[in-house]
Amino acid sequence: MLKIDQYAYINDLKHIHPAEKVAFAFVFLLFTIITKNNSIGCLTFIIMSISVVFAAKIPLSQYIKLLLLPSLFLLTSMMTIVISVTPISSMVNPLWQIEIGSWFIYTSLANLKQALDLGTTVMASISCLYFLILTTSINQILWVLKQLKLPILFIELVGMTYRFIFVLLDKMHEIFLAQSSRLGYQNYKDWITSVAQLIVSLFIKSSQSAKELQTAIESRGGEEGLYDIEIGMAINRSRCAGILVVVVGLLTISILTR
Amino acid sequence: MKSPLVTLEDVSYQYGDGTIALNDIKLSIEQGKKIALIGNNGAGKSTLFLLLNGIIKPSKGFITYKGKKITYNRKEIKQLRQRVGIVFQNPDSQLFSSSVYEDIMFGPKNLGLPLDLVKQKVQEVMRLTETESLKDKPPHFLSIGQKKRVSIAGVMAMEPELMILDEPTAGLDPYYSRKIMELLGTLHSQDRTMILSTHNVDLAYEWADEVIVLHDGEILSQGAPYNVFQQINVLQKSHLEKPWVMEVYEKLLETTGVTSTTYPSKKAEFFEMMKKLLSDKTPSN
Amino acid sequence: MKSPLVTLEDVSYQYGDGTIALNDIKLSIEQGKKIALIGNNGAGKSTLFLLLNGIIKPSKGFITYKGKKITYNRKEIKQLRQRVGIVFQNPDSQLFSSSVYEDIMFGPKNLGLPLDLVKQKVQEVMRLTETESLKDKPPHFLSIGQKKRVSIAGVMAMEPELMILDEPTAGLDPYYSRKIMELLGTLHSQDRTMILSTHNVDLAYEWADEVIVLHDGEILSQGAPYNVFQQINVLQKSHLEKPWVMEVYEKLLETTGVTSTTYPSKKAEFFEMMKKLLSDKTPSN
Amino acid sequence: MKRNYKWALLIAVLGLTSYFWVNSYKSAYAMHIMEGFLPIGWAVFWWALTLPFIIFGLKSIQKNVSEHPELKTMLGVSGAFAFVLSALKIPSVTGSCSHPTGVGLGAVLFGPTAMSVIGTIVLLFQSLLLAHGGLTTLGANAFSMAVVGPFIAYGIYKLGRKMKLSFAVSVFLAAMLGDLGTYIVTSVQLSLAFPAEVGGFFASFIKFAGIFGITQIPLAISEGLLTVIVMNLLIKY
Repeated sequence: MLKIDQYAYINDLKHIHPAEKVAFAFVFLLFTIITKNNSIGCLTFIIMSISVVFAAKIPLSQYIKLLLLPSLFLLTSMMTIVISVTPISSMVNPLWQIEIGSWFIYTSLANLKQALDLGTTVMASISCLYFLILTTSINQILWVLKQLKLPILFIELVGMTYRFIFVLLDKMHEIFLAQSSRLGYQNYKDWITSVAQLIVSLFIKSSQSAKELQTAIESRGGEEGLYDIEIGMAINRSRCAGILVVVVGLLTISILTR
Repeated sequence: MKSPLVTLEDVSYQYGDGTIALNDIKLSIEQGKKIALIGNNGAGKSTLFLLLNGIIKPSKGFITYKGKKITYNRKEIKQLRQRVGIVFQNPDSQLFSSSVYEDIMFGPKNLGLPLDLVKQKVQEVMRLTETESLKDKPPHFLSIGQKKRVSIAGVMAMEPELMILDEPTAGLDPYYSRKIMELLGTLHSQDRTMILSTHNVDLAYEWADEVIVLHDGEILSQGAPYNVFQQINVLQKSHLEKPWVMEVYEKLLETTGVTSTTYPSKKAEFFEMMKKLLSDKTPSN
Repeated sequence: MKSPLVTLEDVSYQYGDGTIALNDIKLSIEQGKKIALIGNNGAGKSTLFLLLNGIIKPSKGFITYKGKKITYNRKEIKQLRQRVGIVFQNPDSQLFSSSVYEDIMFGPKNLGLPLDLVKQKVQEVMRLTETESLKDKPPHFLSIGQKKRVSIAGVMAMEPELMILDEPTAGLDPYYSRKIMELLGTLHSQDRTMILSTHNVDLAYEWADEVIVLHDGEILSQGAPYNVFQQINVLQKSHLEKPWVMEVYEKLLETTGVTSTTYPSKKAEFFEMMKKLLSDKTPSN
Repeated sequence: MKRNYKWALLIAVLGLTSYFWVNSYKSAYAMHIMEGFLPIGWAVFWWALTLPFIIFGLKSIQKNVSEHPELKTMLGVSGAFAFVLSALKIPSVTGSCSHPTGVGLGAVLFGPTAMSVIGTIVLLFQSLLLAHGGLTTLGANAFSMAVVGPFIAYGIYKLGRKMKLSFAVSVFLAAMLGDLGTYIVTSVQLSLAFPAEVGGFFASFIKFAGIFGITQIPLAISEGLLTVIVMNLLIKY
């Protein structure tokens, strides 16, 4: 139902220990964000993309679709940074400018560089995020959260939320079909009343689900340890060594290209 | 020969994730029939229903309604959804308004009819479905049998020519099941074709004029109930059992050594035939 | 006489809003039986199940388990919930973990057993319920039949002495229904009592040693299937039908003029009896 | 009252029309700051600002849970509900999509402290399952959407009721201003991270707020309206 969730369970790296995947993604991510170094950014993007497409075997078309997802936000923001407005009296050193009344609309070299750096950093960072979410199932992420010693209550809420996302998505789809087949959503006015009805109906069903879930949990004798997760796999030493090599490599590059 | 109400011409449907739900379906539905659609979970029943109602479009092939090919422009879609009504299986998702009255009104109101006419139609279907007393109740307070009746009323109020019911007796106890089937009996007419999906072969056998067996996105068999249920290979392939009336009747013929090609279509008829058969065999008694 | 596993002594249960769900119930459940609980929607089945499992306490009367009155202290409640397992009707609210394996493990882990033993038990029920291949999947990847099997596995893993199944075949097609009933056959034993609620009188008749009819919070009848289903007034009051095997058999006796007090308990047995009956009557053939 | 409602509907239809016209492709998510967008210093800063709210929220939930164990499942399911609402992609007539965010609804129903926890979980799943937003930027996003938005919405709702505004108006203002608050905080976060060469933070804020306002203001109005209809229906139950 949710594509990313499906890939997380069926990709070719699903049996790699989550700690390794998280470490791999975060090492690159942190280096990218902290150094804001373009060569590290490009290297990160290439390595992550290769890992996603060739190691995890996520279809290239899907990966490209995902990469385009934040483009609207990114382009809007980059444009906002690139284009500046200032009173004509100010001292700027523009690459390009037009005058409107007593205002300058201009682009400066510094702005342009800032925007391009930002673009590189963002693309590199989201490739790390995509590697993580496309190869690591929520089950494994819950395990990681547990190892990070986050409060049990938080983990339990995360786990229940995850499970019921799918139950409610199913229900939402059913309600949506029923409404459409009786000619809902045909024009603006219908649209907004139909959406409101759908939300309310879903809300009522959610509270029913919550009650049923509570009974089911109690009948199996417990409220604690709802999400104690067993990871049936061991950490691979050579891959950990590989991640260490990456750290050293990235450190070297960031010092050399400073 | 009557011209069919709906035809599917080599229709396939493939979901976004690549699953083929229906594969090259050829189907013709005649007006005024009572049709039982039988198929396992995942056979493609829901997909077929959504296609008939215009919620989804075929990936391949086309559908005609009263001889006209559907082209899926806005007006046609609206018309199709009015003419083909679906009562979904789960009444909890079918009922989404805050009161029974508003829920029944949802469809006709969306047709853009004058409010007076809408109210009149709602009144009428409430009478037919015996839901008047529930008028102001919120749907989630109703019993499951009542919910089913209200769902049927909501679709009836749009006066569809083809009415589709997805497992109308699922989750109902025998008493309410019978009530619903009686209701469907009164709602059926020469101008109103009905398709009902069910897992219950006994129900299909007794109720339907025609049975369609859907399996893995393909139509295995279509025809009169006693014909379809005689095809052992079809039953085996789709994991179905023979309706007990047929099975017992066949055993009875086998035991008594009588041959006959007519089948009883109802339980009562079967008992009649059994009586006659046995008294013929044992005239002394 | 064997001492009963559970008894309900004049138990009533009233909900917060004043609805009386159960009214002065006297019930005794013997060990090792296969019991079918039949009753309309709203007859009080769910309330009865929650009482047996200790989720709710009787408003009046008391319950005994193996002859001991339940006093609802923490330890007893925990013990009761281990000994009485409920498989709920809707598997979507029964399964809450992020993988099948963890879901099955939830119950036994709550018993406070050593982890090794828990794992061993989980392995065993996964083998029994054929859910090994689903181990790492999250519940939303499963089909409805698989979800049912996992729900059953999760309860089985706690090794309950009394296992309650709320409409285990609801929503399943005949193929999966049969699979689930076969599974229940393997899970039943002298040490494991089973109660199953159903609307399907034919299923109840074939499967159960004992049938309980619940209606409007009261027990109308309890006994061997062929006894219960002979009580016309009970069937009428609770809107039930006779299982067809019984009905046809009775008609057959009536038509042939034979009297007999033994009933066939399975379809195959019925056909045997029919054959014998008819060949006795028509020796010439 | 009847007249007011008609006016509100007219404004809403106009708002929706312009919103769909301007923005035919994903916009509600435009306010999720994506992974890698914020410099590490700011990412940490916003995390530090958000964490106390989450911890406080968890503590208050924990306290209530020990008294009412069923609250936990209720909140868990509510998280899923909020996520599903935010993922609600219903093709409208123009073929574009809208995503109600449900911040206002949640705040009015569950109160702002619980919402800061639920909201953060919803944002976590939006980045994990939908690739909207990010993990390092989760702190900043949670601050604007799970902390400021709900607190404003809740505050306005309470204030509106105290000032004897009608229920519908209070809910509308709460949901709309909650959304606007979120959008302004996000603009602040962006302009703090990327101040303009000339004019610094303030000039940058005008730019960001201006450009995102085109999509966010109509959206806030439509969300306000939707929340009113939803709350009105809910009261009927």
